[in-house]
Amino acid sequence: MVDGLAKLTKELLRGMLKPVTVNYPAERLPDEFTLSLEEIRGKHRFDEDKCVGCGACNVVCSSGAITVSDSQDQRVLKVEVARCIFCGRCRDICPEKGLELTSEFELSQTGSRGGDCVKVEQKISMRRCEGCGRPTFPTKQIDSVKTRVLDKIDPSSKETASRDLEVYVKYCLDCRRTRSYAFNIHPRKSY
Amino acid sequence: MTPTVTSFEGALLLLLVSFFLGVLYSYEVRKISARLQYRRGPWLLVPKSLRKTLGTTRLLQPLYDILKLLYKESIIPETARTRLFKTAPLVALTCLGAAAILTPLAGYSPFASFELSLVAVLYLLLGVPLAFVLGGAVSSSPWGVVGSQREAELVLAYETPFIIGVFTVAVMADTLSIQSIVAAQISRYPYLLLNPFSAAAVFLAIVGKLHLKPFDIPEAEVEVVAGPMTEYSGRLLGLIEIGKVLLISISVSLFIDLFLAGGMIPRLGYPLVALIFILEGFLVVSLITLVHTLNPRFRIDQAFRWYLKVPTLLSALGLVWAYSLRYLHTAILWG
Amino acid sequence: MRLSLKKKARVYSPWIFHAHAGGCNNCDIELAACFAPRFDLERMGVQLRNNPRHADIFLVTGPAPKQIAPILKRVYEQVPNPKVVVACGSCAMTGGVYNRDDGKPNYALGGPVERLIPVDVLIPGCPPKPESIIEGVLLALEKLREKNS
Amino acid sequence: MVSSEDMLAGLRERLGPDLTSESKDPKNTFTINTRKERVREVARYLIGEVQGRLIQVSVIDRGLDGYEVVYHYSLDHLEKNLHINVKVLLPADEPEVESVSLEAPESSWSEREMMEFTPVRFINHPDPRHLWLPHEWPNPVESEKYNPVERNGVLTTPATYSKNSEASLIPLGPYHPLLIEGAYFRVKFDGEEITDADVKLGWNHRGIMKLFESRSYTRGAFLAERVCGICNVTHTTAYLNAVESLSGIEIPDRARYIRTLMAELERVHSHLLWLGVAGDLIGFKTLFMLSWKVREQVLDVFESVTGSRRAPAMNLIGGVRKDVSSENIKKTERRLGGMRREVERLVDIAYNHPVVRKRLQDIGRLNLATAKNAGAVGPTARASGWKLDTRSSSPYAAYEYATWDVVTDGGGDAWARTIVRLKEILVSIDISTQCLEALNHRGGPISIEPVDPKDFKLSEALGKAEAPRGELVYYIVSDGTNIPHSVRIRTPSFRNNALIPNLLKGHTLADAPIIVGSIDPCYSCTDRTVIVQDSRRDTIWKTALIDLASVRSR
Repeated sequence: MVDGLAKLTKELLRGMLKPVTVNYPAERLPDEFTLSLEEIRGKHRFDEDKCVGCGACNVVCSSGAITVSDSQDQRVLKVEVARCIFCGRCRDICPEKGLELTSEFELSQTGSRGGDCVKVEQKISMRRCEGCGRPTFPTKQIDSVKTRVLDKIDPSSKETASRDLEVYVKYCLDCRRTRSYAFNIHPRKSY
Repeated sequence: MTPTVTSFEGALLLLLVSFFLGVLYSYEVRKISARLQYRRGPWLLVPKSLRKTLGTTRLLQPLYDILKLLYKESIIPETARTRLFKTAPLVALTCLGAAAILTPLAGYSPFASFELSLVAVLYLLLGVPLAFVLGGAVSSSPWGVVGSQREAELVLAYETPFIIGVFTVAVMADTLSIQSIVAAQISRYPYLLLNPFSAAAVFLAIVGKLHLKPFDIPEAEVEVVAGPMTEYSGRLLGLIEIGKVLLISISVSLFIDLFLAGGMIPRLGYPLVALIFILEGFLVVSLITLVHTLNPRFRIDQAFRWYLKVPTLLSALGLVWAYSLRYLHTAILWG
Repeated sequence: MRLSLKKKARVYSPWIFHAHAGGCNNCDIELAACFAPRFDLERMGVQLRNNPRHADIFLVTGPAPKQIAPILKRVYEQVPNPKVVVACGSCAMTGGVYNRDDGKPNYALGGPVERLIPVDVLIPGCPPKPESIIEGVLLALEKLREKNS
Repeated sequence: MVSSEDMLAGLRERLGPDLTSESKDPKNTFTINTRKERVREVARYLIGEVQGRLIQVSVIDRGLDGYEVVYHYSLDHLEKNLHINVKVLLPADEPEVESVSLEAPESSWSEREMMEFTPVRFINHPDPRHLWLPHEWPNPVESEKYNPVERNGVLTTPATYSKNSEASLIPLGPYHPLLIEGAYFRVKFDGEEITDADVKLGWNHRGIMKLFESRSYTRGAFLAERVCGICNVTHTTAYLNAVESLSGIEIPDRARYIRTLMAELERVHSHLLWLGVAGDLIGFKTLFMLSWKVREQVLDVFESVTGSRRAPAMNLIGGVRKDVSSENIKKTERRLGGMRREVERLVDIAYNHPVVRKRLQDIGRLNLATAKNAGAVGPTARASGWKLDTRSSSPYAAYEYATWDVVTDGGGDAWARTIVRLKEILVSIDISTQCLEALNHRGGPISIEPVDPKDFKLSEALGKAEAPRGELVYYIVSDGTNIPHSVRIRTPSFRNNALIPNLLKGHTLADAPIIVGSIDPCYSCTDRTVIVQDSRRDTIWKTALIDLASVRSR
């Protein structure tokens, strides 16, 4: 009966000697506590030149925190940190590695509405459709898709493909549908 | 040797010093119980980079809690009987204030030299839990009612060993005034050495009186939200917190007066005696904190049975031991 | 700047009441971890009180389902002034992962916390790490200092 | 013991012509269709004679041809992974079926849940009240009317449920320090002793299964993780077990070991968390501080391996998202060794402390008969001497390769439940060290390509996992599209919470916290049910919701 208390007293006196508390605001967590700090998933950061504005992160975001809004000639990718659950899917899925999660996780702030929490934005210029003038795709996305498609095609028909792509990209979907017979992109000319 | 200033300022000074000692004691309880649990507890010295916003030290953390509560708005439930609800803390405070004036602090006490001061202090200390019972019963929350039932049971449990232990000291010193008890001890030996049984019984009763861990059943925050204090908030809660601080300082200085000769080593000058009194106070409080950190909470029936078993037996043994001392070897007692 | 004694006492001893409004209790255990030995909040005089009557900081976690929304409002009423509301976690701020993708309201949720009670401090994260909760509490202290009721 | 073949033969000769169709899937799960009149007979046979367990009753909305009630029987004490789904198709206009809660009392809460959220009615069910939805559902809850901000508004009558109660009725209400989350026990007293307790849940109801029906399989994994904050790796494992058996893929060995490592570390963290909270419930703040100090090291391992302390988000369809690097393994092994010594010291303290033993012994006793009858799962069942563990009876991930044994204790009271959990911490640390060794010298891929939902092998699947609190069941029905047709979740606390009212009887208010705490309830697990909405007619069925306008798009 008494040895239970004796063991506990020994443990408490050991606790007296070396408290485990980290004086958080003054000193950070020492390294031997967290083995690798850069693994931590914190606030998002768009890489200006790498991100092509394809919106893959919006598709894959598991809590719908990333929204894509196309205005006249600009696509705005907005990450609502208030809704994000920091799962890191957007970082893994991004084809161009344009979005990464910094290890800055202290994001608390004063504010009365969830909406006015910090937002991370990325603006990409869009290419206008020559037929109807509505925005089609971000210019950078078009270039990156073109390079990807071209190095997959065997070199013999590479230049015909790139010519087709040039025509293909000029119009938006509706104009392309209405004009599809006009510039006849299909190689089968038999009928 | 001690300045006998029997005036109103003396009493006020004694009250303020006793309150200030109580703040230090409750800071010590929180700090030591935190340090024992591998954590740092309220800062003794705030790190440099935070001094601007969080102040330099947290030694007076209980004082800040009380001040904050005094400035806060107080919500009183409609269904509670407001007049009784408001006066309960005041009753507790007046009892504690009177008791604080009557217990000598390091030998200095303007009023404690009259004959029945020990009985007066005991009565006044008994008034405090009864005031809390009244406060809890009157506040319309079921937790208040259950809390005050438990408080009443606990008072019965720890009062018997407390009273027997204290009167054993009166028997040994053959007087009922605290001042002469202290004087009797100075001339011979402190009663802690002569009669350790009743000292242990009174110590365990004090742990119950202060509602510290093995016996914080009335305010068990998990079972009965805050017991009698559930409905109190703001200023009224501030008064109760002041009461708690005073209670811990009075109990500790009473224990020192009765069993450690009031910290009065015969040949020392006045300032040194006060220092020794405070050190003995911190020693007793650290012992109480060790008991507080080591144990989980008893159930009310377990606490009742335990109090009737161990402390009551100890105090009875102490009483028998005191009488044997008094009649067989009177030399030790009065020399 | 010199703080008046009233404001100093208010900032030096903030008592937190934790109101669980739905949610997956990840934020609640991270808040409890703030009082565990490593991130001990009692250093700053903070105490976790279980009674809204004794609280200064009203910390809410979770997206406030419909059934607990009226109870959350009534408990908010019990906290005496001056009080500060902290919305901890993405659920409390915007409903987080429990929002429907098509923008329609989730049938079970009574809306994020700001729809029910006025919020002062926001702590994003799912769950926010104890460090960001402590930073949120420090921000709440500044808000307490400005409140003059 | 009855083998699976002659159990099936027994079923066939009992049902005879009523056994309309029978099929078996590679994961050893049989599916049987019968008529609704034979349901109680099947229950009597499978539970009475074969000692099986009815783990979940779920209702699937088959649209035009009515509602399909599925009774999931688990017979994994006969063979590994042996389950039987008994299906009954009810016509859409009068979906009534006999309630089986007389033969299998454990299914009473499942039936109540399905009765509350789907138009199906279970006839002569002992207690058909609302358990999840507020009592005044479907008219709008009082929250819309009451605006708190103006200070002296008239306090409308609170939405409590004990209007006509005598003085001796104490609400352990939605906000009570005894529970971290919202739950509501109406406890009737005479003097200090509890005579009756009634439970009302739903304070944490987020309609998770309805959300599952509007999320693709990959995104569903992150919603499954947030059903319960303490056991989120187990929820994703169970969800992915179901999805992977739907698509018929087998995850590579390295991924199996990493998933087991994650699950076992989470069990250690959950049990240490429970030890701290239980210490706090009996007033032992020091035990809370000590056990949460040790728990911080488990969270450090989580942070270094997966990048986030609490919501690791490691598992995804087809395997694991991040690999455990070799130097990480060495550090984790060293840390686990240190943690093992600290946990042993902690177990020593908790075990020999006289007052802890006095406060926990013969409190909330649950004998083996009532445990089996009420269908208790996890440490609560194992503490009453029932050798019931999903990791051994229907193993998943890498539990067949690891060598460990199920911890049981005959006591049945809160003290036995404490001992079972303390021993399980040590067993879990052993399993994680075995996993780390295996990971050390076994390379290989960590995930494979998920299969396109169009060519899923099965149309429905049962995924099981052992959460720290007990057996967790996911039942997913897929209709070929990228979004699951319906997902049913049966969490362990859903079963253990049903025990609380009769465990509380006869004890004092001081024991109520530790009795409720010793079951280790997790109310976020319990409140996650679904709303099935009658898609044929646009008028909303009387028990379903009025403000639910979104028709679930097929």
